[in-house]
Order: sequence, then C-alpha cells, then structure tokens
Amino acid sequence: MPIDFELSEGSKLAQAHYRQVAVDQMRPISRKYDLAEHHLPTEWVDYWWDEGRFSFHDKAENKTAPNDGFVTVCLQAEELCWGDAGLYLRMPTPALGGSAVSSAGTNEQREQFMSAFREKGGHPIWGAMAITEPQAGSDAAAIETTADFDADTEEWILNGTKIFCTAGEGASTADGGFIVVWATIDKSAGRGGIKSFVVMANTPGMELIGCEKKLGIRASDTATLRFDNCRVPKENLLGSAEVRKKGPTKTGDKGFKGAMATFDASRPIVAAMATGVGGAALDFLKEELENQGIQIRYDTPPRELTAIERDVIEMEAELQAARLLTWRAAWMMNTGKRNNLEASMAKAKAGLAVTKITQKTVQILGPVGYSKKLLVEKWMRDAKINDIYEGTQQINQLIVARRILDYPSAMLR
Amino acid sequence: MPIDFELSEGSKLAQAHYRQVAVDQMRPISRKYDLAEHHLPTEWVDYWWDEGRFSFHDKAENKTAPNDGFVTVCLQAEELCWGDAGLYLRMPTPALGGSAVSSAGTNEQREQFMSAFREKGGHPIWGAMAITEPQAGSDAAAIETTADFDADTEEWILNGTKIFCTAGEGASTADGGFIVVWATIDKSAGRGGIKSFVVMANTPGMELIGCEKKLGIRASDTATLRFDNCRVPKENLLGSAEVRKKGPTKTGDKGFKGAMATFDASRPIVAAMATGVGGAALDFLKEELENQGIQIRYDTPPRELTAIERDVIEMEAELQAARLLTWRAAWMMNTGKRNNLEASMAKAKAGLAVTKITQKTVQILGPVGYSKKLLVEKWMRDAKINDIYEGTQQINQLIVARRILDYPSAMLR
Amino acid sequence: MIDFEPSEEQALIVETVHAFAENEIRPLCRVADEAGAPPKNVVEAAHELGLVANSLPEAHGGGGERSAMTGVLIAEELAWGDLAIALAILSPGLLGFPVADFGSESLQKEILPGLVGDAFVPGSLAIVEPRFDFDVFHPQTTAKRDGDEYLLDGVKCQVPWLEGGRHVAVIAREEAGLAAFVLARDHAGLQAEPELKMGICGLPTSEVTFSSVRVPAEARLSASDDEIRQMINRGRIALAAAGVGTARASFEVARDYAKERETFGQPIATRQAIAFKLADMAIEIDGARLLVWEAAAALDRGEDVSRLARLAYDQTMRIALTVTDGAVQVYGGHGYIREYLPELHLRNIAGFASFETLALV
Amino acid sequence: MIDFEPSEEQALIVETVHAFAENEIRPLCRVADEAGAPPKNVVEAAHELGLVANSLPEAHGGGGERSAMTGVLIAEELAWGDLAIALAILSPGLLGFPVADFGSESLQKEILPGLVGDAFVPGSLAIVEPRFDFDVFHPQTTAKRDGDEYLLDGVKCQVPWLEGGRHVAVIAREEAGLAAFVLARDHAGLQAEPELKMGICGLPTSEVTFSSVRVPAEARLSASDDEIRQMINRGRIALAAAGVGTARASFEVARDYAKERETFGQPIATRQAIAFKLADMAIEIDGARLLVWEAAAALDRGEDVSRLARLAYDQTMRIALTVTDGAVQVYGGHGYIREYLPELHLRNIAGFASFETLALV
Repeated sequence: MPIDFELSEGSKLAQAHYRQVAVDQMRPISRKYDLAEHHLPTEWVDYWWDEGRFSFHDKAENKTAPNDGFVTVCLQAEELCWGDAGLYLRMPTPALGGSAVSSAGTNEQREQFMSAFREKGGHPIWGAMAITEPQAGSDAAAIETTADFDADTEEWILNGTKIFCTAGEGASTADGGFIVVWATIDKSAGRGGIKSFVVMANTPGMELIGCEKKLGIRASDTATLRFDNCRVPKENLLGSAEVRKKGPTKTGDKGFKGAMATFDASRPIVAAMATGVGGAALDFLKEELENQGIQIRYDTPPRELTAIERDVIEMEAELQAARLLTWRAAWMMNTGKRNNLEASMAKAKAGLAVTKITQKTVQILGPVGYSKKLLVEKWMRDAKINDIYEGTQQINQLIVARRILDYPSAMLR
Repeated sequence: MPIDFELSEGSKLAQAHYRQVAVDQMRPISRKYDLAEHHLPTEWVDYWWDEGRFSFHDKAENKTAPNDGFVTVCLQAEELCWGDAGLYLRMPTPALGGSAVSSAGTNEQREQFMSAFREKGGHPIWGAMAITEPQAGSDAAAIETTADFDADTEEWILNGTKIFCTAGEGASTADGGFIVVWATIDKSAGRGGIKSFVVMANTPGMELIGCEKKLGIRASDTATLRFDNCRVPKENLLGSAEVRKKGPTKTGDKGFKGAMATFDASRPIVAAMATGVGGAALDFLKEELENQGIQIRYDTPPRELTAIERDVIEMEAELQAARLLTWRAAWMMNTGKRNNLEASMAKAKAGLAVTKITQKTVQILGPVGYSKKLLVEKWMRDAKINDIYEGTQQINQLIVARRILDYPSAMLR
Repeated sequence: MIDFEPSEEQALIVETVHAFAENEIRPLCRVADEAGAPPKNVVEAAHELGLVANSLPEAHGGGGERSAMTGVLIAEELAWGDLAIALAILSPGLLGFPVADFGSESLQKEILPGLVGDAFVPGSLAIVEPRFDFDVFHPQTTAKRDGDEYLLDGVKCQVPWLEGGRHVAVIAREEAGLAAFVLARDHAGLQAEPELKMGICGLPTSEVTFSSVRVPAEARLSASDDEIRQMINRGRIALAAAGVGTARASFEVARDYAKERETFGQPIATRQAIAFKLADMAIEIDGARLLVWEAAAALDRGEDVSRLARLAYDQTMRIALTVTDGAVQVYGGHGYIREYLPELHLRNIAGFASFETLALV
Repeated sequence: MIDFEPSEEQALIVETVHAFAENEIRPLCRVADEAGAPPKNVVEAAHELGLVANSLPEAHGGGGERSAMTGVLIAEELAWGDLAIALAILSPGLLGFPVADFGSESLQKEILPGLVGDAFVPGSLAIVEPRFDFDVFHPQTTAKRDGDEYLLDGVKCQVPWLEGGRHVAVIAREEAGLAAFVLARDHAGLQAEPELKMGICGLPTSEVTFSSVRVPAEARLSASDDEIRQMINRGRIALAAAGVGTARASFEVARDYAKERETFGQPIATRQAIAFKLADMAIEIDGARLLVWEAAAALDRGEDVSRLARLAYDQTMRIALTVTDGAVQVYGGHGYIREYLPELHLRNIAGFASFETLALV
C-alpha cells in the first residue's frame, strides 16, 4: 500500500455515524451534565446501552466493514468527544479495564469479564482501571496497594487506596462491571511485583469514597476507591503471578512493562479524544467567523493576514498535525508495529495542541467565549484533561525523549 | 524615593549621546565589518580610543553628572549595540577583564592594570577574560587550565587552552592590554582551587591560536588562546592564593563564588546589549511600516488587529519587559542590593526576547528581511549571541530556578 | 530617576493588604467561587481598610489620595488572594472614580458619601457587550439626546452586580463619541440577568439590557471621548495588576507544591522540566509587573497611556495564561481538581480577553 | 485507506537519496555556504540520479513518473543533506515542470531535452519581489500584450541563478490575472545582479530586473491564473518538505551532540531541559512531515491544495525555526560557530517566510 490519507469507506461511515450521535444525543445535554456534576447522565447512558453500542454495526451491516479497525476506534473517540468528552468517558463500556483484560487476560478471562458488555439487554455496566494512588502520581512503580495471596481460600486480598479512577463510580457499583486494580504482590521486587487484578462491582471490601470535583469533564465520574481486605478469586489475576526481580537485564520488569503497554493502545485514543474537543472549538469558531462574514484567506501570505486569520490557520495546522500523528499511531496498532514512541508523540502533541486551541478560542470569542451561554468555555475546561491524564504532557515527553535518545529510564527521569 | 521610570537628566544625556555615536560612527561601517570578518575595524577602534571614550564626559561636563551610574552603563551598552553589537564588543576597553580586576583586585592592581585605559594618547588596548575551555562549556568548575607556583621565581606558570575569549585577539596582542585567565591551583579542591590571573598582552607562553568564524557579531574577535608554561608575576593573582577545600558549609567555594559574582555585574550589561540589538530591529520595522502607511493601533482589541500589528505590539511588550528587568538589575547594583537573581532574570529574558524579536522581524520583512542589502538579517544573527554567552539561556534559567526554589546547586543541575 | 522601590507608605499598604489577602481572602476563594458570590464579611472587612475610599475626594469623605501606582500595588495583592473577591472589593471604584472625576456636584453628593460610608456599597460599570467582536471603543449601546433627557439602548454583559449596589455607570456611543452615564440599578427599562461564566465566579455579574431607558441630562458625566478612553486605560492597568497578582499566586502554589511532591524519591522541583518552568514563570511575572508599574507611573504623570496600557495588559494576559496553565501542569492530576488552586487561577485568567474595566485605579 | 508507509519503490528512492545526501552533500554543505555556490561535482552526480528528469515527460526524454509524494520524499532527504545544495539540485524542475505542464510544443522541444540530458542544466523561476509586503499572488511585475509580443516590467529577487542556466520562467501580472513566461537569461532588457542573503548561500540567486523586456507571444505559458496558483502550491509543498528535512538534520545533530557532550560528569542529554527540547523537536518534525505528506497526497489526487499547502508550509516554517534555534541552544557556545551545523540550519530556515517556489514537485 502506498502512503494514503483517505479514510476507508467503513471509516468514513463510522465517522459520519458518530458525528450524528454526537449531534443528536450528546450536544443537547452537554451543558446540563456540566452543571449537574456527579449526576448520572441517564439519557445518554441508557441510549448508549440500549442502542448506541449496536447502532453503527446495525447501520453498516450491508456495507463493507472497516478494515482499518484501530483508526476507526480513534474516529469514534474523536467524534463522540466532539460531542462531549465528559459524556464519552461516562459511556457504559469496558473502557481501559477492557483494554487490560484484552491485552493481558486469558481467553477465559476475556469471556468471563467482557461478555456482559457485548450482550443485548440488561442494565448499563462499566469497566475501569485503577492505577494512581494519593502519593504516587505518574510514578506507577511507586504503587503501595498490596495484594496478598491467601493460600487457604485461594484468594488475593487487596489493600490500599486508588484515586483518579475514571468511570470508577459506575464500575464499582453497577453489578456486572469491574475494575482492574494495580497492586504489588512483592514490594521488594519494585516494578516486577506489580500485577493487575479484576475486581467485580460491589465486591465486599471495595468502597467508593467519592468522586472528584473537577475543572472539566464533569459528567465523568473520577472516583476514589478504598480497598480494605477486598478479596478476589485467584483467577482474577491478569497475567502470571511470577515475580521477576530486577536484574541486570532489561527484562526484570517485564510484567510491569506489559501493563504499561496498555497505554500504547490507549494513548492514541486519548489523543483522538483530544482532537475531538479541539475540533469542536475550532469548528464552532470558524462557523461563527463565517456568520460574521469573515473568510479565512489561505492563499494570502501570513504577514498580510488579520490576527484572527493567522490564529485560525495555525490552530488548524496544529489540530491536523495532532490528528495525523494520532492516525499514524493507530495505523501502527493495526499493522502490528510497536507504537510506543508514536503513541506518546500523538498524546503529547494532541494534549498540548487542543489545550492551546481551546484557550485561544475562548480568547478570540471574548465575552461570549467566557460565558456559559455557549459551550466554548466548557471545551476549554474539558480539553485540559488531555494534557494531564494517561500520562501528563511531561510523562509523554519523557517517554519520547528516552526513545529518541535510546536511554533507559534510569538515565532520564 | 518612590517608584520611578523616568531616566535622570544625566542618563538621558548619555542615552542621546551614545545613540548619536551609534548613528554616526557605527551604522555606516556595520555591514563592512560583518563581511570583513576578522579584520580590525580601524575607524571605530581609533575613534573610540581617541575620542569616543572621552566624548560623553567632555560633552556633559557642564551638566549634572548622572547619579544612577550603572543604569547609565546599561544605556551606553544598549545604544551602542543598537549601533552594532560586534563593534561594541571590539571597543578598546578593559571589558570583562576590567570588571574582574575592579571587583577582585587590590587598589594597586587596579592602578597597575587599568590606568592605561584612562589615559589619553597611546595606542588602543583591550582587556578580556578567558574562562571557557574546549571541554568545559558552561561548567566553569570543570576548568583544567593549571597555575603552578614557582617559588624560585615567585611566578605563576599557566598551562591550558581557552576558547570563546571575547576581545582575546586585541587583548593578547596589543601591548598594555591584558587578559584575566581562570585557572586552578589545586584540582583536588574543585571550585575552591579556581583563581584568576592577569596575563599582560604578549606575555611569552601565551599564544593566539586564532579567532572563531561565527554566526554573527563578526566584528568581535572571539579568540582561542594557548598557555604553554606562560609565566606571570605573583602579583598578578587576583584575590588570595588560599585554597578553601569544599567543606560541609556553603563557604567552601567562596573564591569561586566571588569570581562568579562578576557575572552579577556583567549580565545586566549583556541584557542591555541584547535590548539594543532587539531595539534596532524593532525600530527599523516600525519605521518601515510607517513608511508603508501602516499605523499600529494600540487602542484596538487584539482580535481586531492585523497579524503584523499584533506581532509588533507583542514585540514591543517583550522588549520593554526585558529592558525594565535590565534596569531593575542595574538599579540594584547602584543601590548595593544583591542582584544575582535579578541579573539572571534580565539576561535570560533579554536573550530570549531579542532572539525572537529579530527572527520575527526577518520573517515579517520577507525577502528584504533576508537580504544583506539591509541590516535586519545581521541583527538576527547578532542577537542570537545573547541567548548563549555569559551563561546560556539554560544556565540563567538554572540560576533563577535555584534561587526561587532555594536549592543549592547540588540539588538542581 | 529610575527607582523600583515603593515608598515607605506604599510598602506599608502592600504589607497590610497582603496580610489581609493571605488571612481573609485566600482561605475563602474556593467558597466564593462555588457560591458565586464573595463572602460578605470579607468584603466588608476590606471596606474598612478604606482601599477605595482613600482614593476618593476628601470633599465627599474620601482620603483624597489618588495614585495609580498605589492602586496597582493594592490590586496585585488583593488578586494574589483571589481575583474575584479582589474585584468585588474594588468595585466601588468602578462607580466612584468616574463620578468623582466627571460627575456633577449633585451626582457626587448623591453617590460618593455612600461609597465611603461605614457600610460597603458596591459599584457597577457597564462596558462590555456580548459580542465576540466587541470593541470597547466602539460600543453598540447608544445614547440619544431627546430634549432634556437621554435615551439609552443596548445590551451590556460582565457587569459587576453585587448585592446592595445601587447605581451603575454605563458607557455608550453618542454621535460625537463615547459618553458615560450613571443611573440607578432599578431604573425603568433597565433589566439585569445574572450570568454564568467560566471563572471569576465569586464576582456576580449580570447581562444588563437597556430598553429605551430615559435618563435626565445630569445623568451624563462630563467625560469627553478622550477622557473615557483614558478611563478605560486605567481599567486595563488595574486589571493587568490584578492579573500579575493572580499569576504570582499561581506561581507560588506551584513552586511550593513542586518542592513537596515527590516522584522517584525526589521532589519534582529537582527536575529541570519543572524547575525551568517555574523559573520562566518568575521571570515573566516580574517582567509583566514592571510593565504595569511603568504604565501606572505614566498615568500618575498625566500622560496618554494608550500604548503602555496595551503593552501591560496584553503581556499580562499572555504570561498569566502561560503561568496558570503551567501551574496546572506542575500539579499534574491534582491540577484538574477543584480542591486545589491552579484550576481556579486558570479559569479566572482565561477571561482576560474580555475583562475590560472590571476595576479602575 | 490510511497508510503511512511509502511504496517499495519510494522506499528505495529514499534510501538512495539519503545515502547520496549523507555521503556527497552533507560533507560539502559548509564549503558551499562559504563559497556561495554548490559543489559542481555533487550537483552533477545528483543529476545522474535523475531525480528531476524522472518526473519530466517521456516524450522529451524524461521518466514520465511525476508524483508529488515521491517529490516530497526526495526533497526531504536532499535537504537533510543541505538545503542550499538540495535547491540547486532540484532547480531544473523550476523551469522543467512549468514548461512540461504549460509550454507550447516548440518551447518544450527547446528546453526539456536539455534538462534531461547528460549534463546538468539548472533552471530558474522568478516569483518573489524585493518588497516586505510581497504577495506571491499579486506581483507588481507586469506583462502587457503589445501586438504579437508581451512587454515585461518589474523586479524579481531570490531567483536561483546557477552557473550554466539558460532560461528563466517568470510570473507576472496580466490584466486577467497571473501569467507565466519563459525567456532566455540573456534576453535583452533583462539584468541579473547577484544577491547576498543570510542563508542558503550555497544557492546563488539574483535580483532580476525586467526593463521593458519584449518577448514573443509563444513565450507565455498556457497556465491560467488558477493553474499558476496550484503551481505555487506545489512550490510550497516542495519547500515545506525541504524544511522538514532541514529541521530533521538539525534535530539529529543536536541529539547526537547532546549525547556526547558532558557537563558535571553527565551527558547533557540526561538533563530534562535538553531531553524534553529534543523530544518536542522530534514530535513537531513528525507532525509537520505528515501535513506535508497529506498535502502531497491531495496534489496527486488533483485537488485544490491551497489550504493544505498553507497549513503544511506555515507549520513547517514555525517548527523548523524552533527546531533549528533549539539546536543552536543545545550546542551552546559551539552553536554560534561556523564550524558546526546548527547555525547554518538556522540561517537557512530563517528565510522560509519568503522562499516562495524555490523548488517544485
């Protein structure tokens, strides 16, 4: 295949479909659930559970299926976050928990934990992943939550506190959902001792402490969870229980690296979410300018443009660069290439680009940009999360830097 | 005294005087000595030696003397670098070598080395300072040039190589001038062993290897010097020969810190030089725009401006912020306040601001900005040195960071 | 002669206001933001300091010591505590200064004593209009002379509208240029709708509609077009000072957090990416402050400060956004949570593109 | 379907050109810069690779394989070696492509065989004019019809003017819009003055004055206003690719230097300030390259690429300046010395604001 920038027919269909979902289902309630923080967006959750999750396949059933799967996943994320990033994160899906089960679990585990998300009917459920701890931040290796094996009952006993668990309220309280919890089974082994465990919703010993009040994505439940002698069956461990001690080779923390590899898949999606929010702001701005009779003159030299024209052109270039970097990282997933570097590049670029784009849009629109009458101010607040979660801007720069310099993490932190 | 931004009468006179010198003496030969790299700019050197260095005092003799001395020094640097930064650095003056003698020398040393610069007549001479070594870069503590004491002759014997020695050609070859050379008298003492020595021009054992071909400031002689058993009298050591070993207290490297303190005085001057070059570009640009009938509308909201107007306003703000930070650091020198933090702030800001201002000016002026028919492209090349010498951008950020965080250098490097 | 040291009197004022900001304002900034109004007792306590009253004319009970330089020093310190509460505290000046400078004797008698009295009485100034291309010097709100009266028509937004306020000043376009009027908030034809904004939520504001509002000729201030422009420049300088204060607050919390928070066994402040970001913040804040001071000094010398006010305001807007956004980054995940200050600072600063004249010096 | 992998044939071309750039171009870039001309043997050796000839029509001896995508891949690799030499090598396209696309049969016969022959024959295209507000779509050089002839008047600058060149294409304003002409470099009334520029010194250029130059009607290419615009877009995309190549070269030398250079006993690349700067460079270079590729793909699909070419060009100009300036910083004092590459890259990139159509794909 030569270099090609045309989406496949299937991808185009998906793109158009999810844009329509965004317009019909999300935008009308976008402000409502920004204001009603911590309220379940029932309309949206029910829509997605009952119809949304099947709607594209239903619609596309007679068409060619998209054969560039991961690019299409990114398009879905982009379009739905163009609709509302908070609602997107509140969708009843396996989310990051699902990615972990998919990539590190056995076939039996995939069947056991994921099938409920594929079946029609039932009530909405969520998957989630719990990594961050109050003292650990982006330093995943510093995890203090413990998992001890009780040989008598063949159960793992989890103890610790997790914060910043996206979808953690839904996943911990709606029967059938689950949370993948990172914990150490051997502190002395450092990263090598870190494993992940599936904890089903409402497992005794797991307590939902509450949800964060946030700058943006207020429709998303960012939970704090406490694990107090929370017991899960032996089979809920993802991957092997073997602890590899840190040795002179790089393979010492293979299990941990495996867990981190989940991010290689999730970062392009997060980058796509970012370009969705950035696109929402930029599309709105351009439409508003057009309504005012302001045309962007792409054929005029930069030094002849108005300040707004130059801003818009720069914003478009920044957004498109982020989008193409995202597609590249997604395309690599499709083709089985290792995309660790490219995923972090996409995430770093998209997070920063849309932070700036949405801030600039607020500024350009002046008083109306700052007012809650429009959604522009919300997009600015929502966009900022992309610079922070799934590895801050700085963490992703660090990953990129290590890769381009060919430095192990010990040489650059 | 309350907060005041009006220059004193004396300062204003100096400002106007040096602007005139820049216009009359420097600008006409600016391109000539940019092209004729490594040629002595005779017109300028002779003018300065014979008239320039006395001209302001002659002119101002019946007026109030400026009582804000260091601000006036900065104004001189700014105006003359508005004329030509390369020629400014080629002026026959004691320069940084003089600062070192002034701050670390005895009265006798000041008299011995500096008097020739104050006397009328004679031929032009230069002072210089030699710190950097091929392997050391900004890491002044890593100096490898040695000074060994010969008790028999009571001389110091210098061995080593120095690079990036501004005015080093003039100072090493014109009889009567001198170079202050940093060397270690005890490598085991680290910074504590570093001392500075005055080496008179044409001292045997000091060899001028050559001058660098540079991006800009081509009229300035940036020399490489080799010291091969170069002997200087005992009295040419500035400060004490006592070596303070690094101890648990911070005072272990007092001598070194004393030497570094020279930079607290020189950095505001370098910052002023930077604003001079930046001002040259910005003044030219504004004049050019005015000639084209383009008025900068300061009372129009940013989102209504043309791209050029907004650029110019931002450039003006950046330049003025740099200038005011520079004046603050200079004013602190006058009033005897410690200005280590503020000097580095001014230097960091000015270097970066004028790099951007001059680059933007080249871009805005398009083909004429890039052509050697005008001086704009030269100002861009000249400006960049301010981001590099006297501590790169990064070194000054480091100094500022340590101060605001109250971290010793070991905690942040 | 160049001098960067506040006078002894100014230094004392700064010290007092800073202590107030630290002890009274800062602890309640989150409460004010979530409640959508400033804490009443804080605003009243600030009023007792006489920060605005000191600058109003002695003839009407004020201190008679108007100084833009002192004004910017105060604005920075108050905003260091919290921008929204600072603007609430300074709001009497929005009405008091225009009336003191350009009001008729009777208007001054009617309004100024209230502003300097024992109780806190907020002021309002209506300038901004709800359009993306709003230009402060070209409002679409119109004033038409009709016999002994003026007819006002138009819509204003971001008008500070605190509880207990009685009058509002408004800038409109007359045929000859800009004109300013003062009228009662309950004047017939004037309608105020509370607004929701991204930030400065602790300062209640309204969208104010003027539908064929009739005011007597004496409601018109004597300010000429040029004088109103200078008034707006005063606003820009005051706001820029408040922006510097907000940025400084943001920098300081980020710095302190960076020294406390550890990853890989080291405070994050020991990493260059964080340390250099903090260094840049410190440099840019100082640079912007000096631009503000220079503009204030020029104001006090009575010069046209259009250019200097623009430089100071734009620079502050730019650097304050970089600083507050950077502080969110330094805080990482916690920067996004409404328990910590960076997100509040970022939201407050994000509005600077339209904060025309939410304060005056 | 989205795909980011060059075809096998393209990959082979990239490999070949990269090897050429590494072994032949890069070692001589400093020499070319100081000499003000490209090394003759390098340009000739490059000509033997047929990089331009392959894209010219088969009917006149070319390879007939025109592809903007292949063109940008080549331009990036050549410019990775050196921008000025790359532009010299590509210069036959400046004349060849317009003539191939829009020249009369006789003009094609006159010019194209020379460009694809054994010897290297450079081309020239005169577009830019020496004014700060020059707009490529509104040249002040005019073409007036006068019977069977055209009268050309105006001044062009930054016209590639290599030794051995015979013809120059020129863009002028006709009443109806843009028009392009081809004439001999020694045509009466045409005067060329060598120029000095800050950078790309290895590409000799001239200021070319047209004083009442009379050319026959067949000297006018058939290109319409729209077609000339698209030609200029082709130039922007080609140049953007070259900018990406320059930035990549700058990034790579900075990265390597940062790993070698030690301070305080550690490579400077281990410091976050340096490492993050390098990471940002890598990210931005890749982002800009993808914009260039997207624009090239659209060109090959025959679309109007005004918007995409603008995005790609502006983004490249921005990020390449940041990258090359950053590389100078990484090098510290050595970055300022003409012994090392960063200052050369910075000077070359600084001209991108006016490098309209110094190359075509």
